[in-house]
Amino acid sequence: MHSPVSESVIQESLLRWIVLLPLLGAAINGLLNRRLPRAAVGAIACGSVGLSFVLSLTAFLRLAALPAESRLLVDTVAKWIGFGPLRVDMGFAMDPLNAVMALIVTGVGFLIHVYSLGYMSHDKGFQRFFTYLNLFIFSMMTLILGENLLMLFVGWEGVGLCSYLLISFWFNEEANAIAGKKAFVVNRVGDFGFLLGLFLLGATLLPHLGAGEGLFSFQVMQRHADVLAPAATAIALLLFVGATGKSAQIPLYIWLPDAMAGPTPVSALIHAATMVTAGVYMIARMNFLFVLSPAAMHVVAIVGAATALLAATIAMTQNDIKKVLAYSTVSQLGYMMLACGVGAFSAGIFHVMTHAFFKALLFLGSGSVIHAMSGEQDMRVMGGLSKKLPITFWTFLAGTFAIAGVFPLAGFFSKDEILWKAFSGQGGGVGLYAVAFLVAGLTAFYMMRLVVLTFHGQNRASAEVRHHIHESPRSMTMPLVVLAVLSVVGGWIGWPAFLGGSNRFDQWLEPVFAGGGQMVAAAAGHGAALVEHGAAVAEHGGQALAEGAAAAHGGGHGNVGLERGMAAASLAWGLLGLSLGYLVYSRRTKVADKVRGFAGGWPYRVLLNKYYVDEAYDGAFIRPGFRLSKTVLWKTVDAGVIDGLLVNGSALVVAVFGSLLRLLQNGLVRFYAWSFTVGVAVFVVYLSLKG
Amino acid sequence: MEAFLFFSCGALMLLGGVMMVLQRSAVVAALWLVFAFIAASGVFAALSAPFLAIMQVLVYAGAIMVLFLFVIMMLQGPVLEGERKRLALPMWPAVAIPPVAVLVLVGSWLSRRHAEALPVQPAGFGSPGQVADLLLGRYLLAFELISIVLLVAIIGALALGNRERKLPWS
Amino acid sequence: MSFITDHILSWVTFLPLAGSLLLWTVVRREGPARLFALAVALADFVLSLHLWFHFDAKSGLDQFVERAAWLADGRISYSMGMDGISLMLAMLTTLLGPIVILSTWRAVTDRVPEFMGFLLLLQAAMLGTFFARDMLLFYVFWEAMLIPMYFIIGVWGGQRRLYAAVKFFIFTMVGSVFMLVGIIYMYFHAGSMDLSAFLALDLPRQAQLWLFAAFFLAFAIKVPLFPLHTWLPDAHVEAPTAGSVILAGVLLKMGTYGMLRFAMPLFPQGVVTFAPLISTLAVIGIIYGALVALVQPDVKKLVAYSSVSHLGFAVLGLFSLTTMGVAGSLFQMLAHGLSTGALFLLVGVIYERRHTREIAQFGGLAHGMPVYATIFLITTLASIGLPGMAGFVAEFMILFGTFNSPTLAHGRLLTVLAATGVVLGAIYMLWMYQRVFLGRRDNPKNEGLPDLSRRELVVLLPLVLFMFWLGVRPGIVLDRVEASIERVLAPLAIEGAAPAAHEASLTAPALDLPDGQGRFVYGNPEMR
Amino acid sequence: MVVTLNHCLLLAAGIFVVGMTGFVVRRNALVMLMCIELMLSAVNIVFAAFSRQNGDASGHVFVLMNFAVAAAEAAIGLAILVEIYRRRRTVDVDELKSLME
Amino acid sequence: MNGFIAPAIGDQIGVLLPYLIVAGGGLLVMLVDALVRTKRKDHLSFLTMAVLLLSVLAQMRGGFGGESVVLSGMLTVGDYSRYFNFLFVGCAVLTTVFAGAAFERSGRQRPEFFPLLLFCVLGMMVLAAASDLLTVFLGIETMSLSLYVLAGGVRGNVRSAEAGFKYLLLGGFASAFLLMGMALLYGFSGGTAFSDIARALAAGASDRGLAVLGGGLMLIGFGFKVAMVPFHMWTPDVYDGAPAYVSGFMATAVKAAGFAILARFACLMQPQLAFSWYPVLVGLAIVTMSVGNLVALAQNNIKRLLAWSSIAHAGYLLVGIVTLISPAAGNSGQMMLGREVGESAGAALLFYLLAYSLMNLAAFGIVGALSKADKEADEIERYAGLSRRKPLAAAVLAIAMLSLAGIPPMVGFMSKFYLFSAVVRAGLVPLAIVGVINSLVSVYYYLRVIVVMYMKQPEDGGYDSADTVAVSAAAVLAGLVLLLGVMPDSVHRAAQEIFRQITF
Repeated sequence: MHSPVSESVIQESLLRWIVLLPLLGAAINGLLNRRLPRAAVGAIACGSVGLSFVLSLTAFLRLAALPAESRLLVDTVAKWIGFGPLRVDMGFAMDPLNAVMALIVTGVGFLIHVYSLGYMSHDKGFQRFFTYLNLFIFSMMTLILGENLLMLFVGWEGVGLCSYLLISFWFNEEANAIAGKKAFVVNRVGDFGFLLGLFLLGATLLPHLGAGEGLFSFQVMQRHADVLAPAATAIALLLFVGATGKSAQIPLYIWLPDAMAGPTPVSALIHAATMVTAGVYMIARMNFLFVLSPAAMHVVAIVGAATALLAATIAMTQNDIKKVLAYSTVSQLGYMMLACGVGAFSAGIFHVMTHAFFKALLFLGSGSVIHAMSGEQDMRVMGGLSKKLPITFWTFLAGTFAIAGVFPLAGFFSKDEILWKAFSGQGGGVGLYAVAFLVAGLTAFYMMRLVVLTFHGQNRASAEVRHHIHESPRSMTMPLVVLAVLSVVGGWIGWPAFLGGSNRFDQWLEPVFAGGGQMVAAAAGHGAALVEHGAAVAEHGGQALAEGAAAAHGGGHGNVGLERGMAAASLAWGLLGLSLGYLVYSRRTKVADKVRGFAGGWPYRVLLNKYYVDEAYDGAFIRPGFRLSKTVLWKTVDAGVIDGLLVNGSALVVAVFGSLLRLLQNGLVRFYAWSFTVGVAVFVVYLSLKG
Repeated sequence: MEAFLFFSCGALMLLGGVMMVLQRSAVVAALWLVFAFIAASGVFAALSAPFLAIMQVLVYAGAIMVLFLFVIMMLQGPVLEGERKRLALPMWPAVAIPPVAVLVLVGSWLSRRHAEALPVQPAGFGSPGQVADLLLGRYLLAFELISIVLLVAIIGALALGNRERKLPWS
Repeated sequence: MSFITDHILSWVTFLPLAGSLLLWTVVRREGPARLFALAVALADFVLSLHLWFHFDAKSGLDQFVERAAWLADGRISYSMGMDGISLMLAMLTTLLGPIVILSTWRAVTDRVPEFMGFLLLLQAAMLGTFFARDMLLFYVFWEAMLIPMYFIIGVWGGQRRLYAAVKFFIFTMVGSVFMLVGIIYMYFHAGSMDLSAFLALDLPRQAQLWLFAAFFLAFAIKVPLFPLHTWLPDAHVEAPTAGSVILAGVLLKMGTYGMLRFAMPLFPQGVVTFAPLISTLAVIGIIYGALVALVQPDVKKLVAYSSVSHLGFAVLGLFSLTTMGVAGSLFQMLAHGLSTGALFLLVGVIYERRHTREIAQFGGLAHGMPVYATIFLITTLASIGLPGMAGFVAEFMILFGTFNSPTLAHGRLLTVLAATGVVLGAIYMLWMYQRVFLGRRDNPKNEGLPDLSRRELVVLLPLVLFMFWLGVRPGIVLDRVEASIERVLAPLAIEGAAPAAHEASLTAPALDLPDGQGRFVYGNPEMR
Repeated sequence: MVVTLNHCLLLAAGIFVVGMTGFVVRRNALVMLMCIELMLSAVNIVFAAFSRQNGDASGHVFVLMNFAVAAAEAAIGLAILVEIYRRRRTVDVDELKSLME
Repeated sequence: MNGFIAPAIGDQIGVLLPYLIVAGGGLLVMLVDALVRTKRKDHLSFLTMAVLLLSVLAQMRGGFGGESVVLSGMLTVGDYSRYFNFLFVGCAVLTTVFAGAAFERSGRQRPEFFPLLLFCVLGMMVLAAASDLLTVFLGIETMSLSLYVLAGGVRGNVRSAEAGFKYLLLGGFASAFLLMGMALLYGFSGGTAFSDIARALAAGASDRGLAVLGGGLMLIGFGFKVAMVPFHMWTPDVYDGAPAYVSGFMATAVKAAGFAILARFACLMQPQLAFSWYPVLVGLAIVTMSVGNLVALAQNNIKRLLAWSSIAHAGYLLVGIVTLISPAAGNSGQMMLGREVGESAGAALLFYLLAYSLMNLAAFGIVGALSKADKEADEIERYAGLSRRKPLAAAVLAIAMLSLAGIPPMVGFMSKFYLFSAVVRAGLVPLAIVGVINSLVSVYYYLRVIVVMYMKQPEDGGYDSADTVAVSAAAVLAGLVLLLGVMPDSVHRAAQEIFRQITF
């Protein structure tokens, strides 16, 4: 996929099984449903995903064995849509980018499957749950491994569906069902943009296709990227609308916090680790297109940064443990978007990976807590759990430090790279950096708040609940441990150069994103884009040296000192946030009281109520929409004007005419004769005038 | 002579007709009609139709009108309550316009032509013999059909007039 | 066998008719009547498989042609033929036939033989409409469809069935009578009722506009296109389940089929002139139908309005005047037939159990009826065009075709607006699903309702299967219709240039007429 | 003064219209029947006049047929009238209103 | 003037045989009635049917094709008249069946019915073959006088008497206009034969005004018979008051007879007078259709409904007449085309009349079959649930209604198709559009009957007994309605052939 012309495409029919195995698992569990014992269901579900992970790993290794320029495996299954010039294949492909994604998804997915065995063990919908979960993995893998944008869209919608199903898994509660629907619908709004982007892309590309070239194939699109240039901004923005839906960015982030209504493993898997990163993945996948449009990139970066800040502020006030994590996720996704927006795709994907580890860990940890608290999610009644749930506590703490960016945990590396790129990347600058930096501190603060409220001090729950508190079973703690380890060491693969590493992660992905850089260079060579772009870059920082090509290579290696300084600053800032969180929420100091006093005022209420965004949407779109539909369209236009006035009205007019004419038939012979004579008179008058 | 006969009888006939319409009593109306029919026979005579003139008196004034009078007598001379009242005034124009229009238009339309005198036909024109020849020759079918018509009238009258539910012969 | 295969179209068409006649005269008892009707419908389906397997996908020409002089010295003939477009819709019809009959096994207990007879009669008329290649024959079948549907709604329908039945009948008649005048008018210019003769006609622009309007009105009412749609919700709500299924599944497609087969190729000038207006109406219909569906308190009415929205897509695709849009439209017809047909079947299932369709009466049904809820959900998703299911391919191709349309000046704007229908579709369907199936089972009447019976599963599974099959392998349809669509659209000369530049080519449509269907020249040359 | 065809036609028209008007204004069924007879005699005059004008006696035959038909019609009409009178005790056509909308 | 003409008649006896059979049959039935004294009168209806069938046989004996002028021009016997004779006889046979069944059910015999029916048929037959004003007049009068009695002669039934009397009064009134028209036309042409008129018209003889006015007045007379607005007002009252079997006969055979002579007469006058008549007739046709359909919408009585529907159908048929004499049908140099248009219009007219007779007779037949001695089954609301109580009767009535509404595959559709085809062919597209809009309106009230029968819950007091014989006969008609709807070609072809032959 990285090479513009790929003569050396390697067929690898392994890929389809990576995708299909979970589907098979879902099918078996779904169709046989309650006829299977629970153990078998669990085995099939975990087994299929595990096997899928193994296959991914195999494919990954095969890929790694190839020379860097030709790292591409293709598996074309069949023609999907073929009509005239429109040709879309059903097929899969694997290159370094989606190999990473595949490993993350199947790997983390497997762990969460295992975790769910314990978490859901007493649930009535055990089979259903694993069916959905497997179906999700299938969809997600379709999304990731899909050979073309339309396949990606299939997966995209598929994960949306699974998300819907799993959010409203406990559908007995109307609220859960509403949350599920909200997630789906908001995603559909995003898909609206995605679809239009597809159309515009297709329409632009279609006339230039060669024989046998699939329209939306990533390879083909990349090959013809030059013809996309004129429409790149529009296409990119439209696709980004899709991404804001899936990856919970402004303005479509509103569904994700509500999505916490689903079982916690779902939150961990779908709404933290995998699905929500699909938008980031899609943008990274389409990097060759996005880089053609600095404007679109800028929008992506700004939206990402804004989302990160917004969500982080809200997260500081939430009392529901999962809500905090959810806003944290939104915030982190903002980071990833920011990374993509400044051209640091690999940094974005790196953060996707590390975030998958520690956020899955955090969610699963919170799940463990909730499990222990008999389903209670409000942190205000928790506290003091560290002793009773030691494994949970320690792993959770690891996750917290990871997300806070404590060296040398995973989060540090990815976040630091993003911060650096926000400053130095294409279109990056002080502004974006400042926002990202602020968010990093806030993140540390609210995460510490969460830990303190949950694990520190005295337990505030009722006696009965307190009585039941116990550590989770092995199937749940094992994944926690694994993820905790990954959260710690997972970032080392991207050990940056300025700290003496070689950033293997960046290198691995480099072929994928290099093409995009070349494209920019090529496009820039053609026109004004480079001039503008170059100027923007120059304006924005001390890194005036960063030339287009260098930027495309994922950042220069120039200013190691500055990089180190900034990394140290962010580390310090993160630690400050953590300390502050600890201080404010564990010890009643004067500072803390002041902060609380202030926070109890209107800013607190605004944040607690999430800036009233849901209410605003409700008032601006939903209510007026319903009112319009019901009173105007249905009752007035449909029933009133069309049916009442036009249809029944004309019928009435006819009927009235009939009734009036009927009155003439009064039974009087003389009247009949009279009308006869009138007829005769008319006849005679006419004929005598004419004849 | 011919002209005198025509105009005088024509005028009388018109008079008879108008009087019939204006009379309230059915008996008197019938008598005025007989009067008009007799005048009509004069008109026929003036138009070289002697046979018709005779038949007019015999059949129409004689047979048919007697039938009418007989029925009127049988019904004890109905003089209708309703007809004692004049037609409401607003109705007059509505009733009058069609006939007046017809009359005016046809009249004005006709008066522009046929102003020459009727040709004089040879003697024997319209005589019983000539008519009989036609009736039994060219118009034989009509002759036969009229018998059927009369038969129908007989059957009809019998069927309608009988109080029992069967014909006299049944 | 050759006596069947030589006249296969007639067999497929008239077998159900024969069945219905027997049902009215001989098979008068309930049980046997059901079995007999099912047998006939299945036999018809089996016969139609012959069409499927012996159809030559490469050729866009009519196949299995049958022709016999009928009236006026053969100028009006019994002329049947089938191309890819007809094939698809006919297969949909014969597939739905047995399903519908099976679905009424328990629902209809009153006058069963008559009911089954009407169903079969309806099937015969629908198939005839798809196969007819003579305009009068087409018209006869077209109108004949009304009668059984009228009775099905009127006799076996709900509370306001009389109103609905008459409304259905009159609405449809309003359009078709003007079409009849149009057909007659063309007949005397073409000298023959044969479709090919009509196609060979070269009418002046003014005449084309009027004729197009006459034809289009008939089809637009049937579709139904906004604002001619108000008969549909009434008819659907009042019709018995079987009636709704056929109505949504096949009957509505008559409109789009007619546009594609007749209104568009016959009057290129009319199409070019009216396409902007029509596509705008189609888009209004998409959004309007969706919005009104949103606020319906009755499940069936909601699905009915969703049909307005979905068929708006089909019309939009047709008048994108691109082969892709048209193919998408055809695909939409099939997809809508499957998904909405299934939805009506599902609504019927719950109606049989609860005798109400009011959404407010339900809630939490998924608790007691998991299988039902699952199939309902799948169908719902198919209806809202989830990728991997039939509706997606259709909507994608329609919107893509419209987006790319060289003739529609505002095609892209329309696409944007129409795409909102995709969002709205998700809203109203899922909201309905949520209110009916999710949440607590508050209403005690909803407790203890039996889940889908085996028969109901047998009825629904084929449809579900096809929803997936068509979504994953759209090629089975697209490959078979491509040549036909190109041929049908040939008179429109839609190579992408401005239509005005095609005046010359429009006046002489280059058609390869099949053997025996030469052009007819007839009548006074001055009048032509 | 000579008799012209015009005179005949005008006379006939006059009588015909009188009959026609009478038919419309009179409520007595018997008189209405008489009015029809009057109109028929107007027709007869036209026939006779044209016979004379054209020298063709077939008009006379027509008139004779008219007589017969008029008689037949009167017979049947009166018979029905009697039947109605028996039941309704009236010959006022305005009271024959059992058949109306 | 040359003495006796018996030999001439001898030559023509073969052609006249059907007429003689019907006339003699009427006398025979009378005689048999007088001589055979039984309570039951079945034999009369059988005898009537035998007579009618015999006349059909006699009709066919001479073969088809060619027109022969017989009885010194009084009659023109040809395929045109044969076609109508078959139609009349067919209607009469079914009326005999319906009437016989009605008598049987009510137990009240009408012995005068059968001879009068035969004489009525004779009048119609004469009318259809008439080629002389006098024959036209006598034909009409024979028919009408019989009908007055048939309609008004139900003893003990005031409504029937009132209907008969109203019909008679207005019929006589109309006859006067007809006669006046004839007189003027006679004056114009100097003879009573159609050939005289044609000759005079062709010669551009003396006073064309006489012909215009005379023709116009005759048109009024015919218009009365076929229920043309505004000369239609007797129709609903008479159909309502007369027993159903008579109403059915009047709506079909009588209307057909009226149109038989109207079409012939229109053809006769067409070449020269079309321009004077044509616009008036167009207007009257439109008004007739519209008034008929509109008022029918508001009916609750099925007989009145059918009456108004028959007025509406008269409007459609008038459209056919209009087409027959339309400018396109025979002038302005387009002779070839004109001939074709005329032929297609004429053929459509003939076909329409046949189709209309079939479906309308079926409808009236069912109404009659449901009627009882003292009460006709005329309230539409009381048809509720008929489909359950008497499924066959309901089905037949439904088919008749659908056919009247012009829904394929019933013959009503085909007849409308042929008719509007001719109209469009003559270039009168707006007229065709008015026609189809009208038939659209008509759908509503026809459907209403079906709605009541099939879709309304049965209530107490619904009609629940039907005469089997009558229903079976109506079912045969319904079968024909369907059969001819699918395969109308042979009849239509024959109709075309007939109009190709017609000469004046």
